[in-house]
Amino acid sequence: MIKLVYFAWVRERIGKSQEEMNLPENVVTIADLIAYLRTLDDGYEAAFQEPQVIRAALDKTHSLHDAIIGDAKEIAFFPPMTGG
Amino acid sequence: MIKLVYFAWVRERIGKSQEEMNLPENVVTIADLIAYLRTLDDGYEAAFQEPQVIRAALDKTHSLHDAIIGDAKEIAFFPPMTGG
Amino acid sequence: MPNQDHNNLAIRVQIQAEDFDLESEINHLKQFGDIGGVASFTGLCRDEGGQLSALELEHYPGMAEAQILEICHEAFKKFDLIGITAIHRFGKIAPGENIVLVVAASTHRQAAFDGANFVMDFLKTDAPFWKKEHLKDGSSGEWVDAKDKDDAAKDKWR
Amino acid sequence: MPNQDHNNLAIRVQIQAEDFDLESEINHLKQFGDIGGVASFTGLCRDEGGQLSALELEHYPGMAEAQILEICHEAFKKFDLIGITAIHRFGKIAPGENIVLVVAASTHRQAAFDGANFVMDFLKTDAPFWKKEHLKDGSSGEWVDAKDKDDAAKDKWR
Repeated sequence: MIKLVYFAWVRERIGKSQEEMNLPENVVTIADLIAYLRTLDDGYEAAFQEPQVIRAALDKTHSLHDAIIGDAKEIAFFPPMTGG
Repeated sequence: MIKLVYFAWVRERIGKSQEEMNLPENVVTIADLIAYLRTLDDGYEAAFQEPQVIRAALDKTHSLHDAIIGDAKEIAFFPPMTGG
Repeated sequence: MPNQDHNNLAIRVQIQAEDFDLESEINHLKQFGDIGGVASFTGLCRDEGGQLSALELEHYPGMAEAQILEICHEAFKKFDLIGITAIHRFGKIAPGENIVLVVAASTHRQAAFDGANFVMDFLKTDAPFWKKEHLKDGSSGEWVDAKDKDDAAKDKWR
Repeated sequence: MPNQDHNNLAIRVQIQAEDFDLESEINHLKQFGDIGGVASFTGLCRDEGGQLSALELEHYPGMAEAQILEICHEAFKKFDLIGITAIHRFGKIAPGENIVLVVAASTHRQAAFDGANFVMDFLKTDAPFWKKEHLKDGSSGEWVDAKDKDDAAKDKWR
């Protein structure tokens, strides 16, 4: 089980701020996970329709889409940041 | 008559903060005035012994030593500034 | 490296809903050394031509603190700093209110300026915060888009 | 060009013996526009290893105000600023006390940083102020020497 957390319009489009999930065996990288999530329903598809703009973090550390999920406990997806 | 004003160690070495003076006719530039003042007494000589480090202002505007005094009402002499 | 294991931190990072007080943050930094200069930056909520009723700031708890702390550590490595404080607010913030504060103290002025400027540049693009606009007509407006110039601003530190 | 002919000045220059209050200076600037960022620099009297009892700041009345005002106008021409305030104290100032304050407000953060940094760089070398050290042993120490690096600091604005 891995924890998925979503922020800003990613959260709004998916319709929840977090969930726990068992990942299929063929999901190895963050890109794999995004592709998998898009198959689940229209909300995920709307959130990830432009995967190149989505930022991801593994256990609260910025990570590229080709990063291997490995034994991370938490994966976050969010749009580019606009703080400050 | 022109007003001369002195600051910081220039003031201390000359021993006064300001004075009024009639300039000799051959004093045309600030450099001429410095050369003239050095002849007056040891205080002026001590203040202006390294004329290249002395800054000058004509009517409260920074001026180079070759500037012509003209009809300026006030000339200031001081060391390089150390505010801020 | 600044001391992070004691109560007296030379790096102070706060993520909070409440406003902050610049004067007391500067005073906090004075305990860490013989400070010659303090540079600060305060980011405020603009009113965008009077249409905006508030910005809503969402953040990623835990990661926001960790990211800003890391940026402050980078600033300490890069510049001759005595102390640095970064405070970022979350929740609803009205036009004219404070959003973010960075204060950097040093013996010398340029390091203080550079420290505050560096932390702001990286905080903008790397700290997990997102702004949503709430409009005066009662509608919930758009999520604020990230700006290319914010990414470009980091180039000056390379 | 900022308005200089009314009571509400977008440029405010003060030469004073009294201390200043950063918070109220920032609030002063908020009246001039839709401010997104405020950068400030506070210069303090260092204690120089505990030997210093005070710095005495001498200035050239009239010229000090005029010079700093001119520097602020230059900053307005160079950067996209909404308002700028510069306050320089004179007289005896003890270690830990404030000497100088520059605050620059803008729509955008880099202009605010640049405005404050620019004014400080030129104020250092062009504004007629001189510092004399008073030592804890009761003696009157040396006049502080001007630093080459202060002249060099201006080069970055060319």
